Amino acid sequence: MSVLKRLWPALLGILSILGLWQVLVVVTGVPGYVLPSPLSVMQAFASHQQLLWHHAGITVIEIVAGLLIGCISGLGTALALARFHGLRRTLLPILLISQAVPLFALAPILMLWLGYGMTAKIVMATLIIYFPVASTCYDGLRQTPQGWLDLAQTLGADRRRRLLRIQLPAALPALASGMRMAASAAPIGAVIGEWVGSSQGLGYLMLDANARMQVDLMFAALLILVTFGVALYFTTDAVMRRLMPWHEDRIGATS
Amino acid sequence: MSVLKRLWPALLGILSILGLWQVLVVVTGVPGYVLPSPLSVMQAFASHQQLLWHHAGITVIEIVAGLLIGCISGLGTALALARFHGLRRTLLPILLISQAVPLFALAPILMLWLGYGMTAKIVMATLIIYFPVASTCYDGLRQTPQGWLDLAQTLGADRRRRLLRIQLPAALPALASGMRMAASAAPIGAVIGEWVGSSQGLGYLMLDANARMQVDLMFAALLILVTFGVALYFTTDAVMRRLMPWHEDRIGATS
Amino acid sequence: MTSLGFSLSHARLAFSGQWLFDGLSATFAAGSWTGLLGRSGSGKSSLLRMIADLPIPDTHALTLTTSDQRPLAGRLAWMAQQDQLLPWRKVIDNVLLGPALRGRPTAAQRQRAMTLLDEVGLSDKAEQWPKTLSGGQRQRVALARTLFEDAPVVLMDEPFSAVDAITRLELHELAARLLAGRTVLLVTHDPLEALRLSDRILILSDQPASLSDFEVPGGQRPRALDAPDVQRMQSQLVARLHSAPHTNNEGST
Amino acid sequence: MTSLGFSLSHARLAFSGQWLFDGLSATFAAGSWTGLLGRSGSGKSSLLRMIADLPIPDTHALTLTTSDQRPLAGRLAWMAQQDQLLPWRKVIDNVLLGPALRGRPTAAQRQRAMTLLDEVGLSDKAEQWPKTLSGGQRQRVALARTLFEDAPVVLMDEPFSAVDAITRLELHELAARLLAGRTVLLVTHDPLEALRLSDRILILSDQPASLSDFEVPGGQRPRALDAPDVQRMQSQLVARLHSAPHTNNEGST
Amino acid sequence: LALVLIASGPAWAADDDDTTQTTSLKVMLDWYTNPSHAPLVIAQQRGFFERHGLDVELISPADPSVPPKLVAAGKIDMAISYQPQLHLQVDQGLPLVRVGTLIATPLNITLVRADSDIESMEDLAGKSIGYSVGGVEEVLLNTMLEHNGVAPEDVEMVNVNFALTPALIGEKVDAVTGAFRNFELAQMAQEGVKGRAFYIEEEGVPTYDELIFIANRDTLDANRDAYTRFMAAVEEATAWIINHPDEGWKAFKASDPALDTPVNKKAWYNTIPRFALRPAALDGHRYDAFESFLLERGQIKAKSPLSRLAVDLSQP
Ligand SMILES: Nc1ncnc2c1ncn2[C@@H]1O[C@H](COP(=O)(O)OP(=O)(O)OP(=O)(O)O)[C@@H](O)[C@H]1O
Ligand SMILES: Nc1ncnc2c1ncn2[C@@H]1O[C@H](COP(=O)(O)OP(=O)(O)OP(=O)(O)O)[C@@H](O)[C@H]1O
Ligand SMILES: [Mg+2]
Ligand SMILES: [Mg+2]
Repeated sequence: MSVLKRLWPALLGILSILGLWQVLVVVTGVPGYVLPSPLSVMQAFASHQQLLWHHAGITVIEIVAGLLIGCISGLGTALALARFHGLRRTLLPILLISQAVPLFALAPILMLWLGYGMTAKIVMATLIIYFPVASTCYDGLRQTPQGWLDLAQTLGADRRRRLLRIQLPAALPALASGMRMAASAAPIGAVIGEWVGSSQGLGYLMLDANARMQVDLMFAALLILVTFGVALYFTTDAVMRRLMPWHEDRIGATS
Repeated sequence: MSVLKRLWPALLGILSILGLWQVLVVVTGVPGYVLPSPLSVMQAFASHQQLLWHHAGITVIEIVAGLLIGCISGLGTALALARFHGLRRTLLPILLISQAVPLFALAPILMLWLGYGMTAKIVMATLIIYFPVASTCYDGLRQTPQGWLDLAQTLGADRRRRLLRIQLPAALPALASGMRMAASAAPIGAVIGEWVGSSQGLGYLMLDANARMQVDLMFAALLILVTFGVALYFTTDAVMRRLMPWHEDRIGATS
Repeated sequence: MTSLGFSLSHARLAFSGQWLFDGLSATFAAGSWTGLLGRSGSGKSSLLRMIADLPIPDTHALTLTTSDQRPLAGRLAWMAQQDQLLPWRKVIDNVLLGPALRGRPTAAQRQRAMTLLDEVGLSDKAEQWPKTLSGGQRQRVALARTLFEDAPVVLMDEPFSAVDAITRLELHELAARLLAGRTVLLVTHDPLEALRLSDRILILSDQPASLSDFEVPGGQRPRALDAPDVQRMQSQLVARLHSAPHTNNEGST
Repeated sequence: MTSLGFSLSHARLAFSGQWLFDGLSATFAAGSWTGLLGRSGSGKSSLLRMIADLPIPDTHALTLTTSDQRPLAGRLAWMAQQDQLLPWRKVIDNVLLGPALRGRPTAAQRQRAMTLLDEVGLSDKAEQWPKTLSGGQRQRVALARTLFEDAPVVLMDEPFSAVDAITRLELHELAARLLAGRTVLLVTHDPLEALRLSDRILILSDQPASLSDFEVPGGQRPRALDAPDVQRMQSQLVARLHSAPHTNNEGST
Repeated sequence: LALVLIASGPAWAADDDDTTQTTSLKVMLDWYTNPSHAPLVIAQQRGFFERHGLDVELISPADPSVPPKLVAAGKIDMAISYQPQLHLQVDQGLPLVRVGTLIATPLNITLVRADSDIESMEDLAGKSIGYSVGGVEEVLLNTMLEHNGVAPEDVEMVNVNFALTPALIGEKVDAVTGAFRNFELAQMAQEGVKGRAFYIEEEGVPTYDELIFIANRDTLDANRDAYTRFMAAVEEATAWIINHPDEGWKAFKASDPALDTPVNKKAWYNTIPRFALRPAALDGHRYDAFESFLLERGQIKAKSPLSRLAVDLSQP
């Protein structure tokens, strides 16, 4: 499978990181409560498997939901901005401002509004993803070569069809770039949400484990999170490639 | 000045947000510890001016340093990845993983290693900026039209010059997109750094004020941060445009 | 379809303060084919853009009247100097771009696009991506796309420049057949092509440029290349082009 | 500079399992000009890419030997069918792309680039961005860039296709003068151009294609267009091209 | 490289024998500066530290779990932490030891809205309870619940991070635990909501020192003298505060304009009675009892001897 093949270097990378990490721990003798060795993390992983998977399941749902909603609404915003001139003047600065606000600053307030359930976390993940996607998509939509726009005009396309059939496909490579980045940021959004208040999820588990000085368990949770983030990146990458059969990177992405 | 003209819609956006916010607070009667009214934020702003500017100064230094270092090292990584095939297999997954790790999880470790001075915060801001820049730049570098690469080959360019004189300029629009986004993320990086451990800076002030339930002061600090983030975005935008005199957006960015 | 003539007047265009032309006027009779010749950089493509009401970065103005007094927009097909194929649409879908941009292509339209592709000699490439085409093949797809539009007014900017001599002759026949009765404005660098296809030849020359007429052979389009008129007039036309001063290369005034 | 001849053999190329050509061979004598003609899509551009050792996505192979047995790389200039101007370099800097990609252009090189631009009639555009150029002007910049390289072997893919008839004749003179003694392989769709500029004409035809020679008029290049030989041979050449079957349009076998 | 620094211990350890010189101490608070830290702030401000030959730098973290790690790693000299946490950390092998007490009673309470139907801890069954730091707080709460006949599974625990008061007055949770009696009650009052507190030591948990000073056990002997002087300065500052509460408040809020809030003022007076009057003195029984309690609840693997947990700097 090409997906497996594409994941292979990532796995290699993970393994090499793990190796480095173990060496670092052994050589420097850094105490376990600062940086546990990968081996002890593996042990924690093995002995808390059920717990970890339970919380991972919840976080994964939050991440995937956040990613989907964030990407869709980000893309929608970009399309709306490209479509309606008027919106740009007002919406764009608002968008910008919303991005410049450190979400975590608002996280406690969000929690107060939305409660400590899953919604708040999905909203956080969504918000984190939303802006980068909207921004890259919009940037992409603005770069359509003039010739294609001219063509659309003489062929009698209305603004909507021009947007969807010309500008959007032309922006797909830029869009893919934004989506890939968003995919790797999604886990962070969900985890922040969980940190601010929750009773489930990997972020909760990490916080809890940290407070209990079970640093190895915390790193085990982190490991799942990272693995999932990387997998998400490659999945997004594969999906975007599937969407662009005509397009080829000049230098193979991961090959 | 065109910069002023460019900032104008942003200011308008800010004002309209403020208006909406005040209306929201008045209409819903949301308590001040959840969402203070802009008026009370302004009051807090006025009565804590000195305090705010003091902390803002520190955060601004962290942000600018983080942005510069992050952009330069991100661009450097992207160039290295595009230049050396071997690196791609190992470095790319590591990069990805580093991005998928919620940095705040590692913040205590970073603090242990780097202390709680400004360095740690600059490192955090740098890390937050680093990956999006590296990722978009690398994506951009990979999209060079084949014809130009062919040309470089027949003209006898070595890999280095091909990269710097063909691929890099060709990637500038994608790069600008990444930098713009990074600019608006930079404040977040610095603030996270401050949250993890510091006794100075806007992030510290915000957490502190939040813990004391001085939510109006927290929002005053937030306001400075957001204004700075937006200004940074537009500055970056202007700089990138200056770097690309030949390039025009098909739809004016903010006009 | 009734033919649609149009005329333009007071056409003026300047780039960075330098007039390319000013006060041009011309009438294009309904159903007539006009060949537009001129030195490279004389402003032919820009004139076509202006007629098609496409954006031009600098000062420009044009008064355009059609024979039925209604605007030209939507009744015009424009084939640019570059092929402008969309890389994400298969060859056949590039031909069907017009209907796709105005709605959803019907099966009949698809059929017609297939026929057109066949006529430009590319039926076997219908399901390929544009990037797999040669330069001449791309141009033929762009031509098929333009012909598909079946518009009463057709502007073509060097539509046959990238195909070989034989294919070019075939495409002449095809265009003459499919665009019969249309008002066609054809930019070309090939005097022979202009003589073969035009009812009238306009030469854009001088700086600021003006349009001058050149008499064409009689008879039905496309004319045979070995007709004595055509051969004789070719030399005349070339001589005439020669006498027109080079429009650029002399710096700003 | 000593002239450099080269020959190719066992050239083969297939796209998605269909052979465009297989077992082609040809010799290009040092200092000779070869015109390469062929129907659109017959594989001319691809052959040039293969000689220039440029990437081709599908099965291909070629044995290339030079007269001095050393590799061709670095001693070859290639002018593509598209102009490939870099939008971020001013016109003059596009001409100077070669030196810029190999190091830093010297003042003397800049001077030479200016002279070349003047010779292709674009000295007043030197400091403009490529996007402000017309199609023919872009092609002339690309030509200037290729001429600048002063390489012993020059591959040109329809280098004059976008310029008007008069400019074209001027560019012929220019190229003949500046590329004297170089080994030139010139793809063109204009039989007259081939007859005017070539020591030898090769026609790529049939499927899978083969190369066949066509006798050229004697005398010094560039030949006058009104030379009786040239006129006579033009009809012969066109007839010869006509007789070659259409290479594509017949589906896979 | 950074790890080498960690291993090398406090920088000042080298010139320790020169007692005439001022010794610098880096002290990390448990949380942002608040009235609980009054003796430190006052000692700093009124020069008590200086008089004892100390140059003290006070640092506040954003995450209370960080200071013990920094002390254990030798990055800072001393930190303020909580007694229950100390037991767990020592059990985990962190080289930490209590060297002094700042607040000598528990501050921890379980807090509900006075207008809620929760009259006693028994009523918490089926309710949601917010907390901010996992681990010990859960253990303490469970003890309190069981003491009142409520099964821990019958309540929903929600980590609300540090938004205890907002979560409660916003009615996002029914109760919060781990709130501080000197602070959160005042905070609620400020927002016009009356709170009802359940005091931890009255609900079946052995009493303990809420805020303690911890130091690195491995470098303790080298720094014993400096720590002793530090405790003396804190003791003087505490006495001064108790003698001059109003003047103390003025001095406290002058140290940082951000501290001047009505809530802090209220908390200031609430906190004064709870400061340890003899910071260096150790009630060994407390530590022993709490260690037994945690062992009983299965929170630690083995019982550490008192000497590993705490030292009494006032004893030679
Ligand atoms: N990447 C590709 N994938 C599949 N087929 C290709 C690809 N590139 C070229 N071809 C096919 O190879 C054939 C030859 O292409 P080439 O560009 O060499 O033709 P050419 O002789 O230069 O034609 P023209 O005169 O139109 O430029 C064409 O039929 C084209 O469709
Ligand atoms: N955006 C622009 N900015 C400045 N000058 C421009 C711009 N576009 C075109 N020009 C100039 O206008 C002139 C006419 O351009 P145009 O493309 O109309 O020429 P043309 O007659 O089509 O030439 P060709 O036969 O080479 O295609 C050229 O000299 C060109 O440099
Ligand atoms: Mg043109
Ligand atoms: Mg070709």
